[in-house]
Amino acid sequence: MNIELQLKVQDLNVRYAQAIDDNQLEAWPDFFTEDGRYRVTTAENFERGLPLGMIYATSRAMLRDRVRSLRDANVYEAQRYRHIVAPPLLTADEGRGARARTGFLVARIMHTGETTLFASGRYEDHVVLDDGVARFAEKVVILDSRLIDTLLAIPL
Amino acid sequence: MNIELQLKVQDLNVRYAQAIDDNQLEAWPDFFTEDGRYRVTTAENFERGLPLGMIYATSRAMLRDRVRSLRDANVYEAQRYRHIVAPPLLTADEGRGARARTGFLVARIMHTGETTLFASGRYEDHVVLDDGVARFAEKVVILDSRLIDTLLAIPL
Amino acid sequence: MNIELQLKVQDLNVRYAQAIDDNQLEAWPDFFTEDGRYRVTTAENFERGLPLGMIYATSRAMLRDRVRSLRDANVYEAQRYRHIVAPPLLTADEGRGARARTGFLVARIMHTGETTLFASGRYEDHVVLDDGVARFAEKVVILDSRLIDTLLAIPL
Amino acid sequence: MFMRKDAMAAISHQWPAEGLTRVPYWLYSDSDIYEEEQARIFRGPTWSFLCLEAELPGPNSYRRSSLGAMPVVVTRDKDGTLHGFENRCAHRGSLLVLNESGEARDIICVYHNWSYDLAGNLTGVAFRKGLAGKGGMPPHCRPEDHGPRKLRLETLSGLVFGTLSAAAPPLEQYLGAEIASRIRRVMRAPVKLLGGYSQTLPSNWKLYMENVKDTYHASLLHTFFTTFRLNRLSQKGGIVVSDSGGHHVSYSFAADSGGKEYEQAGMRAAQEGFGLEAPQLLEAVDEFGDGIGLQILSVFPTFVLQQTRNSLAVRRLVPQGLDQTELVWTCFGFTTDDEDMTERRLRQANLIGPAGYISMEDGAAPGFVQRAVTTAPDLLSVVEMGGASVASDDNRVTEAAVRGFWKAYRGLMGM
Amino acid sequence: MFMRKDAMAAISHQWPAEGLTRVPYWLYSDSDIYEEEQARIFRGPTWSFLCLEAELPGPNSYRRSSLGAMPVVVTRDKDGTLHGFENRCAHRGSLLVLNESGEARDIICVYHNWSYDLAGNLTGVAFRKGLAGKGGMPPHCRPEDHGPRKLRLETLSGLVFGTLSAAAPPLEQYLGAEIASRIRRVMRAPVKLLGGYSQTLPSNWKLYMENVKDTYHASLLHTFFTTFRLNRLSQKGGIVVSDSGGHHVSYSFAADSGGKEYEQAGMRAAQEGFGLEAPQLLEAVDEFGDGIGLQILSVFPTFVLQQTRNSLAVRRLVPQGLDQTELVWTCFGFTTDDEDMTERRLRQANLIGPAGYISMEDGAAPGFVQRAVTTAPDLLSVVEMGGASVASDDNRVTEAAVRGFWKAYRGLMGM
Amino acid sequence: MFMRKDAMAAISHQWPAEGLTRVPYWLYSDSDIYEEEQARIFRGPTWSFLCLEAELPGPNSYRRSSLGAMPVVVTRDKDGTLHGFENRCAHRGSLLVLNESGEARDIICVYHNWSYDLAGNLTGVAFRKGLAGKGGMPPHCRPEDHGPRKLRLETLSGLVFGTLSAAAPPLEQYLGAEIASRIRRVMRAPVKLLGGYSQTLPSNWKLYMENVKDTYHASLLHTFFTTFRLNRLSQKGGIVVSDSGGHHVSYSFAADSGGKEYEQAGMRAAQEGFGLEAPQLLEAVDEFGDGIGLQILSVFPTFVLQQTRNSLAVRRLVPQGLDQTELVWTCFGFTTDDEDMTERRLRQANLIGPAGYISMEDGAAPGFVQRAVTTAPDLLSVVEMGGASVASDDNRVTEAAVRGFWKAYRGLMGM
Ligand code: FES
Ligand code: FES
Ligand code: FES
Ligand SMILES: [Fe+3]
Ligand SMILES: [Fe+3]
Ligand SMILES: [Fe+3]
Repeated sequence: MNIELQLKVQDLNVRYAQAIDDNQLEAWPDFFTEDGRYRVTTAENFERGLPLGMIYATSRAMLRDRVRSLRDANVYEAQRYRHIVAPPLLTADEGRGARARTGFLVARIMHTGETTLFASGRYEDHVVLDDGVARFAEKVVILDSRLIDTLLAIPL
Repeated sequence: MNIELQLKVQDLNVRYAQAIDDNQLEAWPDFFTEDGRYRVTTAENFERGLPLGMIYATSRAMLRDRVRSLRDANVYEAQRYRHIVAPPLLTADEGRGARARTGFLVARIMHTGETTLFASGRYEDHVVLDDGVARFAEKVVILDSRLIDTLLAIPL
Repeated sequence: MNIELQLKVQDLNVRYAQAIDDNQLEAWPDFFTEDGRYRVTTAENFERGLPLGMIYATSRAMLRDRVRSLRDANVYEAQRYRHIVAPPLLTADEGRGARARTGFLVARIMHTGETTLFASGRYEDHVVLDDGVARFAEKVVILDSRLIDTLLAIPL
Repeated sequence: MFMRKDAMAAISHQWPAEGLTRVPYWLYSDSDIYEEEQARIFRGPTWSFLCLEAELPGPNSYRRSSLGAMPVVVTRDKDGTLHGFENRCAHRGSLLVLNESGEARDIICVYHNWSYDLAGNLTGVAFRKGLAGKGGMPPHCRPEDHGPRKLRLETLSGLVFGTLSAAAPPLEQYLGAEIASRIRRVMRAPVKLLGGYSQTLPSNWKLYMENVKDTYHASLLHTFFTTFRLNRLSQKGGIVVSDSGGHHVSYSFAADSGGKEYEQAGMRAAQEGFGLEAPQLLEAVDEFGDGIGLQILSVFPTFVLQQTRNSLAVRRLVPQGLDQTELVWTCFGFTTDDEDMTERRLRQANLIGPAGYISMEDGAAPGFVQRAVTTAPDLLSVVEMGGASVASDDNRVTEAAVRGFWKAYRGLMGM
Repeated sequence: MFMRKDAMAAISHQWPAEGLTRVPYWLYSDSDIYEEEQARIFRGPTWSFLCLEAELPGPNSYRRSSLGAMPVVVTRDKDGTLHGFENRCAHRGSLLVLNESGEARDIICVYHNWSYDLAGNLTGVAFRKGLAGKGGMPPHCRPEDHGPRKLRLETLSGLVFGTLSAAAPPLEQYLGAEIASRIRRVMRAPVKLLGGYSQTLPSNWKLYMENVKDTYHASLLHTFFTTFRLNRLSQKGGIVVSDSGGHHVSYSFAADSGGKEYEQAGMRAAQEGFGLEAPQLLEAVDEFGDGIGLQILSVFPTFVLQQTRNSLAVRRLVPQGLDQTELVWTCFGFTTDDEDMTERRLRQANLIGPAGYISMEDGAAPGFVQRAVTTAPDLLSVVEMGGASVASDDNRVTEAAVRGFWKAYRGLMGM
Repeated sequence: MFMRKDAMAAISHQWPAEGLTRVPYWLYSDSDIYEEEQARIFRGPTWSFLCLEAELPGPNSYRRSSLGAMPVVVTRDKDGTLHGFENRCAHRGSLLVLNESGEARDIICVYHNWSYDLAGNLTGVAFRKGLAGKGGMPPHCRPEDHGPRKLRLETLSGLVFGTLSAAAPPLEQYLGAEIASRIRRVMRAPVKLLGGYSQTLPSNWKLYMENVKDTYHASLLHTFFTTFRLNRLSQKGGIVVSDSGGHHVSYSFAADSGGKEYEQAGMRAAQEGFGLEAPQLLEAVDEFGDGIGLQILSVFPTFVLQQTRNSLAVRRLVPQGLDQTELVWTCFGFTTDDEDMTERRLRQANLIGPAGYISMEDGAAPGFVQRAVTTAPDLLSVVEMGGASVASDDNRVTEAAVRGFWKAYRGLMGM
């Protein structure tokens, strides 16, 4: 077991989650490589081999577009997330990086104070070292539930 | 503080949780030693010194029986769990293994999409090295609540 | 990345959470330095620069007073917490200690069995080595929500 | 003009002409019915199981329970006498007792410190005479008249029952001789508590009680049961239905007739059995000496006494709304048990409770009904296995005990 | 003496004199209205969308769906014939089918193993003749008469609709020629499923359907839409409203007239556009060959067929109470699609669904109304854009389709 | 035939003959009563506290508040004038303002961009004249007539109150001279906000207001209070009840008479005190120069102004259903405070709020009542401390202020 790598990937996950939970959306795309892929889907779609995602991006540029839309175009009530991310399970340790599977829970807190268990699932990640920095070459968010309460604005 | 052991036990917990959450029930008994003990009880019973469990097994064979019953005999709606397991607190580091106390939350996701905070509690584990592999010689699941919603099919 | 320190701070958090969840309130003040500060506030107050806290203590003695009041004076229904604390994000590693930011979820379990997602937020901690023992010189609990269900008796 | 459901409902709320072989689905989804049941059944002339005497170990102890949805307190006073009363203060109506159980010489309401003895009598009113001659309560005021409603209690072999009604017959008469003797059969020695747990059922309370009384489902819904031949309808056994209809016993003998009716009927439950890797799970002794391996007994409205081989339990229901009910389990043995017997009971407890091999389905099935019938309020449930009989029988392929439940229910609800 | 709301409500429940240009807010917050809608609309003479034929791939398959809040099962039998029926057992009313979908040659209720064929006919009653000559069901008993209610099914270009009512006209007649042809326009080839997801809407079902039919909000609520000029009211397009009023189509052509009405009107939605860093998101092909880039089509009560450029989806609603509704999305392409087309549909799926650039707001807006109008039951909503017309029009600055919804609704509710 | 609760309820809904010394429990569990209160009390001739002026710091600012369950907006326009109106759009009824507070020159509804000035006047209707001569709204249509209902606002020493009713008397007259002067006593300088938080109370809103007005419970429920002798009924003090009955003040002087009534009464609250390890928590200054250490003031229906030594707060209630209520706290000091005073207020804030040493119990006690009385709808609460008086008094062992609440309540509810 490669403790160094294990903790590096965990640290990436923690910083990723903190950035979102602290509303640092502008920093979000930088957790991905330039051509990083990001997809949010459901376990049901994933297991049935259906390709549809709720969010599907194939580059850091597409992630930046989404952030700008969330900031300037879309209408949604003020809300924040609280991610709790389990320690990653490294499923393969490749030369330039690692495959990691990581369970998570996300609580959503509305401006009214209402707190709900908004999402649960796992990340299927491909983490690479991008000139020394650990980044996601691919992050697939597989939600346990097919059901989203109201809407999904802030990324998971 | 024995970092190696700490992370070994944590890794065991993470793999244990992932196996259940990924519906790999057949792999579940192998996280225990041949004569491993598994018990699910409530904090109320535990603290009052009452021995009753909701599930009580004293061997890997009994765990395999439960898996087969869940697969072939019992009727319950399609559902999955999402475990989030805290880092373990090693309470004693014995020659062949360790005693660990670990907090956890489990969300339950029904096939309908409904997600609820299904269980919370702690694991009181006795982890041993079983020819090199870390396994549970005993795992006591102590639920904070005495209340189970509908039924408890998938193990915790 | 200082793995040793990282795990030391995480271990402190885990022991802190376990003490509370196991109803070891008398042990709680000892996780702080003699002049340790503890404050529970909301993200809304924190971000607007408003100083109000729900709980505000500036010494271990004040924490002991609160424990004694909870034990001997205040009336509240039997309940317990289950903390799940994320790995800490060390934001600064100072000579005598570290600044850590740590996400958490707290489930509350009433004696009736009712379990709810009671609190979510982050700890902004200043951890120091107090003759060899890691303790909180300051712990600020920043709740994501402004809303508390019924009351806040047990500390977070 | 728009015709309102209220009016329509009032009209449609008639029991179907077929009588007890049909049950209208509006009974499970009308909130007025729920309120009526609380008043007419649970606070009416019925006996509700409250707790085991063993749950009040010594003098000066108390525990919470309920009469339907109504919170009550059961106490054992310093002389060992049991008392029961509403968990509501005479003053502004706060819960009097907050903890599930404990020890106390008297009960003090936390809100304004009015005090009560363990019989539920108001004994003290803080500042009744005021303070320094000011304030306080006028002499003519009789807060005692507003005290918590007291329950009549009766115990049978360590089981504590209570009622609010003076019209309820004595417990033994309420139960009838046969039910009482079947209770005594199990409660044969002083109880040793083994533990407990609860389930939240996503259904109306009646759907769970019907499930308990439904001897027809046992071997069909619970396929572990049949697969491991722990019990088959083909085994010798039968049911007892009390004259009132409200109480029942279902029993079967441990031996298996080895009948092949299942395979012939070719139903889901008949998939060929496989053996257990760890059969000691089922190893049992005939502790009652009558060869009966399974006895399920119910007392109207919401009590169950269960013997599954050597695993013994009492269950009670707490309605929490139209479509939610709490099921409280307490498992026990006897003070005379040796270690092996205790271990046996604990091992066989794998059969029961929320994770029980032969009971987990009972937590879900009533909810399956609740979800399907809410949009069919004016349709009827068919309860005609075994014809229209509500009598005892020496076979269990009948719904007589379910019809018995509705016989008792209709009488109390005036339907 | 105290005058009760019930009585007052009965009085106030009259449609306002202004007719379809006003909608009273009590329609969204009265629980009796909700129950009435289930009976008069969803279980009445309307056609509800159930699923895509493609969701029942082969013979001996089934899937769950609903008629309003009523759970139903849709099956394809061994001959490939489609059937639909209530998901409720003839016996005690359990759900018959628990899984969302699957394969089966027959359906067996888990509770007592009564069996059904895929047409919903009761084919077997466990132990109907009893066991060893005892128990069982009397010959005169006809449980078949209590079987799950069967749906009339009709399909149109791969869309499966169902109704409980014999009074509902044939589907094509119910839709009208123009709506039917607009459906055929999209459903031009065999469907290939791409996936699905659902949303819980914190509002009454009607508020979401009004949102769908509200061509006025599109470019004002969805500012991504306007900012990126994906669609502007100034673009050529129009609406179709069926004679019944209940169904509608809204469409627009892909090209932009470049009008400056927004800037002139100086409204929030008009903030100057910025470009996308990754414009390939919007790269589309005119697959229908008519230049129409957006077509939203609804069928009363709760079906939506959507073409947003090359992103195609069907949506259906499941009312879950007065102020909660589930919205079920299924996205698809055609078996004739090549890889590029599939990738295009998946990329453009970023526009739709709970996270869609131009649809996320529709999950929230109906809830904004629900929360504001619950305390204004006796006030009126104003629906007068485009006057009082409920007719088709070649512009979309009108609420004609919303008024059409209420025209159909009032007829069915007898208001 | 089965007699329905509805009918029975209508009969039983009579106030008991004893008058204000008895309160029927159906008031806390009948959903029709809840709806009636919204119309007759909160939207009726009462003044609800909305916010502090300091919460609207500058021109062109707004914040959300509520009138009972009804969402409202309070604004300060460019001239500094305050306005209040319903948070509901004239068009289809969407919430107009989504954020809790903010700055804006005008308000634009997100749904269809209708715009309003900060007085709540509809100023713009998107595409009112249509687009390119098509669509739009007919000239005779007056959406302005459906605008959000406007509130009458009045402020008193920085407190903003509002009402929907023209029949409500001027605020000072509504309060009466004594209540008004007691408000002015505390609000003696410009406010500096210190922060806020909320609690969800598991009870009907009335149970919390009764708790606030209940001067009898203070030293009995809150044992920190008594144990640390921060306040004892034996201390000099008293209550003020307004003529209407609806408003009250409870006050006590900081000095302790050292009376031993508690020990004599030998009640739970009297356990011998122990000292604080960190007594600076309680170190206070007599900032109002009158020796009053505690003043709790309430204004009907749901406002509380609190001075606990140097810890100052306003509270307001938002009913969220029959048995759930939100309690909103805002704590403050004065712009004239020095650092020590601010630190003092923050330290003493440990006494109040959801975790407050002397207030945490108030979050739970109303819920204890709610849970116990729901199954006792036809029984009565006893409110006879201090007899039947609803008058001011120089002692606090009385429930006069609670009776006053019911006096005002009955008048408005026509009971
Ligand atoms: S409510 Fe019990 S003493 Fe007042
Ligand atoms: S309920 Fe379906 S078989 Fe009995
Ligand atoms: S609802 Fe406000 S503009 Fe239409
Ligand atoms: Fe059963
Ligand atoms: Fe839209
Ligand atoms: Fe109080």
